[in-house]
Amino acid sequence: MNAFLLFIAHPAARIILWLVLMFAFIGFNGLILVWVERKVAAYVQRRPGPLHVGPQGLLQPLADAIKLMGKQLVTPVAGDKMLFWAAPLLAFAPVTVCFLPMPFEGRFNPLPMNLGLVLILAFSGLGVVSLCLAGWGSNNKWSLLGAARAVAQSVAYEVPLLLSVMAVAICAGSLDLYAIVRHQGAWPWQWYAMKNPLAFFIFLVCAVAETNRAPFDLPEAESELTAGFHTEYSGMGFGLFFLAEYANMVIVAGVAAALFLGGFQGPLLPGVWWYLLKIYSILFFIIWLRWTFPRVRFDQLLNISWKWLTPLALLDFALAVVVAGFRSIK
Amino acid sequence: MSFSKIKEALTGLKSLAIGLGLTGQAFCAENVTVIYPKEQVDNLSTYRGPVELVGKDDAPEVPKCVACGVCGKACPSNCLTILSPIPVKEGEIISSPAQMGPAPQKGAKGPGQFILDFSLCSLCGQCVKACAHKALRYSNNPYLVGYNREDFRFDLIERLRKRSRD
Amino acid sequence: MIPECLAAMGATHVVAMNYAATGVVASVSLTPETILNAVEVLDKEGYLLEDVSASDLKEGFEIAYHFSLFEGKSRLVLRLIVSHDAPTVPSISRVYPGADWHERECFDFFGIDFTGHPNLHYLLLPEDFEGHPLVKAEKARKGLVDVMPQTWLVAVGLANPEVPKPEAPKAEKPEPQNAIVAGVKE
Amino acid sequence: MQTFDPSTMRGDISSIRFEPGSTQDKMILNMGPQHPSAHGVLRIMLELDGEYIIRAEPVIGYIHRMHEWIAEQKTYLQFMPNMGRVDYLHAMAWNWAYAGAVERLVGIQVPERAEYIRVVVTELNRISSHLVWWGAYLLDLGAFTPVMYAFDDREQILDILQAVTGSRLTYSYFTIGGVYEDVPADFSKRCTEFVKRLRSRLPMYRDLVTDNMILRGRCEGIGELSVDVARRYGATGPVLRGSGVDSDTRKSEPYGVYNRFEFRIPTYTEGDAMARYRVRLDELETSCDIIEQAVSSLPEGPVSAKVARVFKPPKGEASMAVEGARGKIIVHVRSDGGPKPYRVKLRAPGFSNMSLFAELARGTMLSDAVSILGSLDLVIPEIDR
Repeated sequence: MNAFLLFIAHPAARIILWLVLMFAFIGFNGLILVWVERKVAAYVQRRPGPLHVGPQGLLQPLADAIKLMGKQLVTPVAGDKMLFWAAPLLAFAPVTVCFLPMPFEGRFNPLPMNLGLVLILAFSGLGVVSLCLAGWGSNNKWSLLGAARAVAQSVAYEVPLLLSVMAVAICAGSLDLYAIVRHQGAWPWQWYAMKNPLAFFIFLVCAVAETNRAPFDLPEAESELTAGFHTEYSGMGFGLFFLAEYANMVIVAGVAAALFLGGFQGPLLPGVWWYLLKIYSILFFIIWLRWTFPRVRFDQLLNISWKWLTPLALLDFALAVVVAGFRSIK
Repeated sequence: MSFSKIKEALTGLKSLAIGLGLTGQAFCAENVTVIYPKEQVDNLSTYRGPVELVGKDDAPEVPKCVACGVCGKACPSNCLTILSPIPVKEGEIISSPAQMGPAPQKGAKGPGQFILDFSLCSLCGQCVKACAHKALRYSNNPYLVGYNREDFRFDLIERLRKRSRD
Repeated sequence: MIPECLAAMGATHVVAMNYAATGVVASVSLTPETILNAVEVLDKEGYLLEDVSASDLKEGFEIAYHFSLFEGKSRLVLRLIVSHDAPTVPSISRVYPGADWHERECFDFFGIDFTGHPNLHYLLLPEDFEGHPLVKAEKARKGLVDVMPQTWLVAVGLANPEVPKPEAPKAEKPEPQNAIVAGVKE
Repeated sequence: MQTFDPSTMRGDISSIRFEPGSTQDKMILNMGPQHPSAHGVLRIMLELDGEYIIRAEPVIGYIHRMHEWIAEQKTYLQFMPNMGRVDYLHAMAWNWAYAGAVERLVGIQVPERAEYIRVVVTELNRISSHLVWWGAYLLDLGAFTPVMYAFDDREQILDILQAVTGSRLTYSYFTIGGVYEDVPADFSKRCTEFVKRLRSRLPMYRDLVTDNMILRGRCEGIGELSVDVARRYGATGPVLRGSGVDSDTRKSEPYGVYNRFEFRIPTYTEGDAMARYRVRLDELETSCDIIEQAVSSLPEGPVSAKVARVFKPPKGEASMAVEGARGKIIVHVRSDGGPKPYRVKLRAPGFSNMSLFAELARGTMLSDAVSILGSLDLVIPEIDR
């Protein structure tokens, strides 16, 4: 037992343990989110949703996952095999790293670092490379169009996203997510969502676009591009993209909850529960968006980013700098 | 960026919020679906499924049909086959089972066999309209399942007997 | 009832039709030479192209162009006959681009060659289809006198108005109030 | 990407014909026949420059059934069930066009009650058709929920029509000289209730979808169609009315008893996808008005004229134009005096509207093409016949 504790105390072991835990969490979370997504969709559309596998259909995603795993993996003959299969792995790999600096709570911190935010932003930017490779490696015209859309969209939305994050980081004076969370309080009026609602709004819009969720799901737009970049994927190849999408959603929701909603701060309950609650509320909102709105057009999507969000984010950033500057002078 | 554009964007955002409100309301509202195996829809009585023979008032297992063959001719897709026993001429040996021929057969009073190939039927109802004796009608059973085409070749006389037994 | 513009078409016959019985106000008989001029006249008048259809008759393929105005009972039928051996007629898709598909459909079903058509190949039938399904067998073909109403036949001089043909006694429309139709009993 | 070499492509003549030669910087894209927004089995060949469409050519005929040939093989009455299968969404209008053409040919007077019932069921069917279009169009635009709300309302219509006709989609309710059967006793009541329900739902439709900023961005200014182009292509129905032409067969050549009802023909002058959208939504209200008036004055009497099962119409030809949900449906029937038609020509409004697509799509983006395709309201079985 002592040896185990000692082992745990070692930082490298802590990281490995954490990564394993995170894999489990991502997988489990993917299942839960699929169920939530389907239930929310169903209730919005006034139907019951999954109902027959397990209580309230809770085991339905598990059955789906088993089905996906059992399916044949088809590789397009004319495709680039290596890129084709590297893509889903590449989509999934950076996701786990992004969970490292997530501020669940003090004692869950596997790797204390003061640049957590930068790590997340850097690695979540990698996701688009996998979409690009998937689109190119499939040798399918729809996939290629989807990949092209994904890249343009990612480039466009990274800018306002970073600016809105920076506005908060400047106010908090740190890039460490724990520090930013501690900078806020347990109550809504102490959150950055209240202090800087514009940044929160911009971040949410960009987060939806970054995770390729409707109404910005252009890379996969099934009524236009059949399934976009993952048209040719079957079985778990598709499953990994699917899982990565949900994991990415959790990451952006986690960052949003930490930056704007006070993270693990909250009365009564232990912090980790507050954090999860906040994450899931944001996820619910993102899902709710998807089942309400039509999809925007591609040029409109870019226009929203370059003509509205980027100037607004710049403005917001400048304001934040001024406010933070005044405060430091005082 | 002019003022009108900002105003337009704000009204647009308001429209999005209204949309969210509506789906939010629906989220809280009751389901409208009928969950099939547990519940059933209540309008099956008006459904018109494959045609069936009508039994005589005094003998429900005997069809009213007189095997005139009009329904078979009225059918646009030839899905009805009506055979009636060929009456035995004097001097011929009575073979068993009786020889069947396409209706109408002179002297035959009823159908010997009444086959509906439901895989061809388009439920237009022209046979029901054509029947002068009101011997055909729509059934209202929507639950039809079969594993091959042969399952949809219905022997209507057999089905009538079965129905009158139940 | 006949619109004035029809005079400029160079039609061989213009016959007013009974709308209540046929759904058409006028029938215009043309030749392949005059059809382009005729549709240009209609285009100037603001007619809408409804369809181009054909029918296989003894005399040849009868091509019927239906046009109407936006308002009112105004359906015109332009008809011309091309021979079975050389069924060619100028395409009107230059004037009415919508005729493109209708003409391709006529090509599908009858094999009529629309000269000047930009894209004449199978539309509804598969590209490797052989033959034209609506072309009738020689025996099954009927002549104009067998398929046209008596009033039209009289007007174009194919039938004698005084002595109604004995084989076409019912060519005149029965009274509209007459609800009972003489049917054939099986 | 592999380079496109038509000489290696055997069997697909359409592709080879469409291939422009050098495809430098261009991409030939086959949209369909299996594509989520192909509404069945429509195939469109696109030449793309990036996402912009340079050329588009629809390839149709994947579910061609040769109804016109079938008509020549059957008696007049036996062809009736086929009409429910031409346009499965607005089967009643096709029923009416064919029955009406034959009635004109024979000279049958349809009883008063049957005329009223025809009006009511056709308008109900028109509403259900527009509701399906509405849902499907929004699916094309990426909104998943409205289709469920539309189907919720449509179910109510289907219940009413099931009680009348016995089926829920491919009706063959009309017969030559009237309708198949009388309506049930509570028909009028149910229709009135439905109209009330639909009217209460329309504001929700407007708030959720019509006013939505994203939807307006996808529809406004997309696929603009001028009156002259529409006329030369033979566009009819909501497509034509979206271009500002007040043309409706129900008004211009009133058939049945339509001239007894007061109703407004909605038109919009913009000519874009949004105008066509608005015309269809307004037509829901128009149809509600007509149903209310027809149901409140439903006369008593027989529902069908006495017509023999096999009859021989006099020689001649007759056309009947009916306003379907997609535009002007015309059936031309030609008789040689025998028990079977000599020639039946079906004029499908979708056929003409579809031929417009190549014109409208030129120069737009791929997403716009989907939007235009949806706004034309295509039912492929009707186009292919």
